[in-house]
Amino acid sequence: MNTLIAIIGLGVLCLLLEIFNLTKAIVPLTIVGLLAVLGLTISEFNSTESYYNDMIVVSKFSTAFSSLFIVLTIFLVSLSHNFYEKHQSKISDYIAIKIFLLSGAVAMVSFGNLAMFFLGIEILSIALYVLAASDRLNLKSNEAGMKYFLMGSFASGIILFGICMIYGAMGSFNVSDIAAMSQSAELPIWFPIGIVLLTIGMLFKVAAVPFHFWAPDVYEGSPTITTALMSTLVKVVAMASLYKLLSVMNADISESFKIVVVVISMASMTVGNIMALRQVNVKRMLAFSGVSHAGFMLMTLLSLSTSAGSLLYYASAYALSGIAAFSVIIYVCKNRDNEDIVNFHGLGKNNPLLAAILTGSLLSMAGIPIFAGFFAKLVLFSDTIESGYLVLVIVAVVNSIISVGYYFKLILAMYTKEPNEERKATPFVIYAVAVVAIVLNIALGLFPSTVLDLLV
Amino acid sequence: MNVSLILIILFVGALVTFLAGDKLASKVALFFGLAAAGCSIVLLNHFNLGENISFISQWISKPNVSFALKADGLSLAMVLLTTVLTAIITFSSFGNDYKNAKSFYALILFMSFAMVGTFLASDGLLYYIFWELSLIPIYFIALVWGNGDVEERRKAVVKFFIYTLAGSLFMLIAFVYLYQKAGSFLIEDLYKVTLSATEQFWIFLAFFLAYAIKIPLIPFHTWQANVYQKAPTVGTMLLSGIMLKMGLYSIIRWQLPITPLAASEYKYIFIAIGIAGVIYGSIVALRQKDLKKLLAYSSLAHVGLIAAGTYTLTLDGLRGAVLQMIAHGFVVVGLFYTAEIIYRRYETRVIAEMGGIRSQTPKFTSMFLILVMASISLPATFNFVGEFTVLYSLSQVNVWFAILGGTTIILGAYYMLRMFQHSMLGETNSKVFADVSMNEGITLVAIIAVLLFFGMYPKPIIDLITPSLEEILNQINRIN
Amino acid sequence: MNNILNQIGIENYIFLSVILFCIGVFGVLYRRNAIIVFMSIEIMLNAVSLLFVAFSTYHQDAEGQVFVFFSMAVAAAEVAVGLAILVSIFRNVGSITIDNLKNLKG
Amino acid sequence: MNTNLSLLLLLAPFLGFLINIFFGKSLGKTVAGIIGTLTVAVSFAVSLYFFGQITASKEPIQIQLFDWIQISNFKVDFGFLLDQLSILWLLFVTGIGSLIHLYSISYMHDDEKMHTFFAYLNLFVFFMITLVIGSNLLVMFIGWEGVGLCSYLLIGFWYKNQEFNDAAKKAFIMNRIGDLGLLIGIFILGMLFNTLDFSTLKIGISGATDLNMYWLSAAAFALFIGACGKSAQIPLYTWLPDAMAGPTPVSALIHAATMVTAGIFMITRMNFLFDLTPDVQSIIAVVGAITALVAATIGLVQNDIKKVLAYSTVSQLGLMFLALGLGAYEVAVFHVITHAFFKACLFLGSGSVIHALGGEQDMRNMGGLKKAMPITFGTMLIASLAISGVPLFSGFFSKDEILLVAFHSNIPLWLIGSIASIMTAFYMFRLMFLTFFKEFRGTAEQKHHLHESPSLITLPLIVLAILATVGGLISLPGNSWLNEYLTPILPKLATAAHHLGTTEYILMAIAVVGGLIGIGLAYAKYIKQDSIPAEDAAITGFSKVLYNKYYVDEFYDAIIVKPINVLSGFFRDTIETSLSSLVFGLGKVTNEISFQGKKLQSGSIGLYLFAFVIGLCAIISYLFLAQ
Repeated sequence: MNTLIAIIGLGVLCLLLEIFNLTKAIVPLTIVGLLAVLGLTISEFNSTESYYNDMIVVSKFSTAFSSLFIVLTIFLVSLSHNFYEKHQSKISDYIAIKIFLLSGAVAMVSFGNLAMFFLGIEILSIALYVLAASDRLNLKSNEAGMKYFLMGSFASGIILFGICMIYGAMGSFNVSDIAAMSQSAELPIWFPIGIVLLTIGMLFKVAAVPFHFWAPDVYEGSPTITTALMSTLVKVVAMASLYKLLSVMNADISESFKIVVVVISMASMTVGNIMALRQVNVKRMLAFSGVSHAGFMLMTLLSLSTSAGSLLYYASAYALSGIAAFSVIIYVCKNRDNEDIVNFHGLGKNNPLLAAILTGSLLSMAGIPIFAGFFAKLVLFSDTIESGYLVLVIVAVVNSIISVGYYFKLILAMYTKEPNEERKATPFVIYAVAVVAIVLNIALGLFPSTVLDLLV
Repeated sequence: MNVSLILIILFVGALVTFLAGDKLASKVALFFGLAAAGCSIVLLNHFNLGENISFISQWISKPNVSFALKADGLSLAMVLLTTVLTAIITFSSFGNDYKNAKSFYALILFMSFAMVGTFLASDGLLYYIFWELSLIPIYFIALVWGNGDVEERRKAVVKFFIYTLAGSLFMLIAFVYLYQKAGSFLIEDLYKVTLSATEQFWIFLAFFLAYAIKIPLIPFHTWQANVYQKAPTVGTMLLSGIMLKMGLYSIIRWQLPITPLAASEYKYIFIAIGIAGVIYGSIVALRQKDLKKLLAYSSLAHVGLIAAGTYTLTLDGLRGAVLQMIAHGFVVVGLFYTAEIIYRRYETRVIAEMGGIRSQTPKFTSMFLILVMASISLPATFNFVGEFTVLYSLSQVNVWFAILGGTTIILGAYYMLRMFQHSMLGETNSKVFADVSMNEGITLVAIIAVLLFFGMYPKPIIDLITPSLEEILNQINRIN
Repeated sequence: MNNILNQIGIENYIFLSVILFCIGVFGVLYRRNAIIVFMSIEIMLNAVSLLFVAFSTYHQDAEGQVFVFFSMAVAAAEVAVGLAILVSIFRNVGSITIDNLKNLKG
Repeated sequence: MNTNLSLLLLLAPFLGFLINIFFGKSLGKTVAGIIGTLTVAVSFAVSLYFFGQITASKEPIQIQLFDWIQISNFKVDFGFLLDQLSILWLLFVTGIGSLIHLYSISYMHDDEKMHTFFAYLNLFVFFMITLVIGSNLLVMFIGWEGVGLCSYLLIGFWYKNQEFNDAAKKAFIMNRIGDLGLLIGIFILGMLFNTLDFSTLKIGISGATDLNMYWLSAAAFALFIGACGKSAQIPLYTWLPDAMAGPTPVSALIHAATMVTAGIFMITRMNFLFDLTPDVQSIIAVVGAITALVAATIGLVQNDIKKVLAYSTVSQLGLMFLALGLGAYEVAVFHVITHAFFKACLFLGSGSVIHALGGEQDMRNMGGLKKAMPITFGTMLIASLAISGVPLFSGFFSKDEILLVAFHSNIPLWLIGSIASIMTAFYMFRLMFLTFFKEFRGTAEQKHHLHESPSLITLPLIVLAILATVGGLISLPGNSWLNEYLTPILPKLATAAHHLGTTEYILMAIAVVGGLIGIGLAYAKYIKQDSIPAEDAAITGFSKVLYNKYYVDEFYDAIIVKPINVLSGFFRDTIETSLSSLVFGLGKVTNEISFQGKKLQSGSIGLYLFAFVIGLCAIISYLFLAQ
């Protein structure tokens, strides 16, 4: 709870700072503030309480994920300083919106009541619509915003309908009550329908096939920093809250529903990877790779009771490598009208460090050992085989082979192609973010237990 | 004092080399390579004195993975091979200067680190991790420092990477499946797992895919020749000298003991595959125009024979296979180095463009000839010891296997001598061929010395590996 | 009130709102004018609101009606943002048919 | 004591090899030659010592040095076995070896790589000694392959000529085919008796009660294939004539006197095995006889002086195999020795001729050398008489014994043998007449240089000629020293009564007459009508077939070499590419799918929402309507 309040306070502070035109100070202050919040959150880790008659329920799960979100936000905020150089005047808005988005995210994982969940997801989405379209004069950005807005609100409608059905069935928004009642003998058909609609709405947010079509377009159109935000923070948030929804309302998922999940996850992996193969725009490519990763993360829904740790681990691994990758992309594609692979030619010569970092993050996404991505996949496979879906695992493996294809396309471009022109020196921030992110990733790879055992 | 020391030395070596800068890199790398080799010899000594030099500590609680390095004779033999060859290979590269040398040599050491890890790891997942790690450095070595047209190279190398990764990922599934059964990745526990025949069959197959691609056995060898040709010679040496031994070693260490039923059930098929590789590789080698490609196919033939030896599931087969692995490791490195030496002078790998070198450089020619003779396993060379033992074991399974596998004696002589004749003999070449330099001489002599010494006195190695092989054999023969 | 509901039966409310919802969905699917699409989305949301109210009466529980206020507020905010985006698009393109938005594809 | 001596015996030539290979150039040609010769002479001396020892105490000397190869149920150790047989072989290997070294000092003096030559020769002697004194099949195999290597090196000694290199390669590969057979034999023996040690094998085989005859014969046959390779028997004989590409001393040492007899040595070593497998023995006998005949016929028409000798060697080896096949090992050994003497002498003589004519080898361009080089002529004449089986010369006794044995066991074989020996007499004297009689047919320039070779060359000739004359004494009919000497090796000799009856005398007479007929024919053809062999083009009819060696090389080329190369090309160009394109194909397919998929991502919101709704309906209906 305190986390949520502190974050919102921070957001307001950002807006105030502009009034006292201290725009210079905004980014540093925010970062400091976020660090403080992070500390606060971690300090609360073991205290499980609920506030405002169960509107908010702080649990290990929520705190763990909230801390992850905060960390990601810190990275993104620090990147935005460099990214918004041109529009220093509006920087406070950008930052503030991000902070509010974070608050929404936190709400989504620590809700104790569907109303809170709904508010959270709406805060997140609306903030995201704004950020997606934030590059006003750029048609691409507008289009991205529009598409995301239309489909997003459509999905919100579905979610709302789902909530409504659940309410109809249970007569309450309080998840614990719902959980309690869901055990009872004969439930009205509306309840499962509600669950399904809710799930579908969230599947849209995590961009799982066939609800993924928005992702590539929006990722490509939005300003790179927003894309980074979507592909790391938002995806993780959506996945976490979907997991929480299903687990906390212990809607004991029927076998047929599991089949649906299996199919969707297979479809997401396969479609995502295959579509990514022929992309020339890196952001688009990462969008599709994000789709496939969503497919991977969906595997956790098959072993709801046990796989919270795995999900957290996978999410952090994926998000961290994403941050590292996107910081490099931001550097490379600065002052470029597109993000095509061409821009990455010869990065290995021009800027070995960043090239190495990008390589590392891609390897992590591909699931090569010692990077966290490998263990993330490993534990997922382990859980899934344990719950008896060997076929799904085999499909997943085949997919990770395909994925190597396009990840390495980028690596090859960096190391074997000739650079098209020299680049100027990079700002310190990007180096810092990229290095820290990849180091964290490798650290996770070396000591997986630290995260894996967090939620047991 | 335990085996993790070698890993530490190599890893630190890689870092230091990278930091040392392009000027010093090669020397630093050589230093650490030698240090690792020395360290492994010392450890070998400790081991022979009966000390326990293994190392184990819990790493990940869930899934239950531990950082376990078990050093028995077999592992130590392979580690020794790796470290010594790494030193030799590093030294051999002194002649030519690479751009961005620091990364290059760092990668070499890192690869050696990963391979040593593979040979030592006694925890399934750790083993798998090292196995995968070894793939990355060679990928970059071949990609960045390779030769030939960039597009061609890219195709070859990416194919190699994806292909091998594909294979090993199925091995990963097998391991995870076993983990579900055993509750741990430790090899002892994996040995204990009792599996139904069908389970064994599929696990066996998953392993086989990984190893068949790595070794490579036909028909999974298509990546080999191109990569060997495109990679820089150092990379080729690492690949052919050490890396493909990882696959063969793994057959002995992991595949056979874990799935003994399947192994004994289908051994004839896999022996046949190996021997088919012998014949196929030899025949393809006959008409190769490119020296490195010819050597690649010859090594395809040899490893085919070794694999056949391992699948006989007899002590002779395993022992011969290990001996032949070591011997082949040295000889193939030597041969690729000769190719490199010629390339340094004539800038060609096409055999037809060589010839008439002998009269210009008798020393080099003699050393080349010795290597050729070793590779066609003339008695009194190390390769003969291995090849004889393997063929003997095959003959015990079925004489026809020995006869078919023995064709390598004839065909091998055919293509190697033809290659030697057209590359070295004939009318004196118009282009001058500077005689071998100091470094080159030392490298070749070192390799030849090893081959000849162990050819006449293989006892030390035999005594080293035999006990561990017998242990493994007991595992294979256990009834479950 | 109560007995009215009993007379009509909750199912009918559900059917009604489902129909309304579907109308909205079809509107979103088939209309190309952004404004109308917005309105269709609003219809969807309102259909849900209706159902909320019905259920809250059915359960004799105010929460549902409270939730409706939430959803209305949220909808309003959403539409505000949506219109803002639409305006900037109109500035750049000069039309509000969503068929123009096909630059991002492939 | 014995250990050190045996090591000296073995390592002396190896030392010579090392010295010559490393310092030969700086030492200078003569020194290199002397070192080479001395080291072999040392071995000869040591062999003499051992000879004395063995004749005194009939005990074979066993020496174990160290464990070599470990097989699961037995180990192969590196050791020597010095018994009557091996010492006998040592004597003439090192003896003739040192003579030929001596000869080479002068013969090779104009070659700038003389030191290498001597290094190789020493290496050969080293390996040959290993082959002979190895205490088990594998140590013997070291020497076996080692001499193959040396023969490869020496045939291709003039490596600038690729044809010579081809010949060398051919020799090596054909030997390798045999070696595979030998290896298989070794495997089977190892499987049957868990040992490769000669003495233990002997006990194992002769002691065993229930022997698996099938495997035993298989082993024997495999070993025989090995022998075929080394000793140039059908079908693996074609390398030997080509091997004449090497310098003449090499032909004399390796391809006449020593290496090619390794096969006979091995079979004699394993006599206890072959005695148990009569079917294999008969195969050996037949193969030997046929080889003898075929080679002799080819020899009839060859014009290259060394080729004639080469084919004569093949045919003589055939006779030896005939004897082996008939179980008369001692006779084979006897003929090996005598043959070593006179054939070495012949080769060296021809070498001296070639030397004198500055490299000319075609007999059509020789003639009338009798006066110019009397010593060469005399020695060669003696050797020819010996090989033609003229009485009182060594060849007479040995060959006669072979025919005798043949007659006793199988008349047709005897007939073939006799015909072969008649032909031998013919082509040998054809050689003599064409080379030494009538007037010189070469260029004036050659005629001007004609001279007797220096003493270093003639001395070995004389020694060998003497040996070729008196060599027969070691095994006179009736009381044979050789047979007694070999009794420990060949136990059944003790019982074999060696009586001389009328039949024997008749047979001798027939043989002698046959020989004389051969000589007479040659005389009539080349002295009386002094016909000169026609130019290659002019040769017609059956003699053309003979002149082209029955086209056997072409035959092998057509049915083995070409197909393999074609296959190789096919694999390389078709299989390889298709395999790799298969792998690439998978990638291509996925790429293509991706390319098609991009079209689906059309960018229209309507479509996206439509997909959304479809998915929604699909899931709902699957979950709720389906049930």
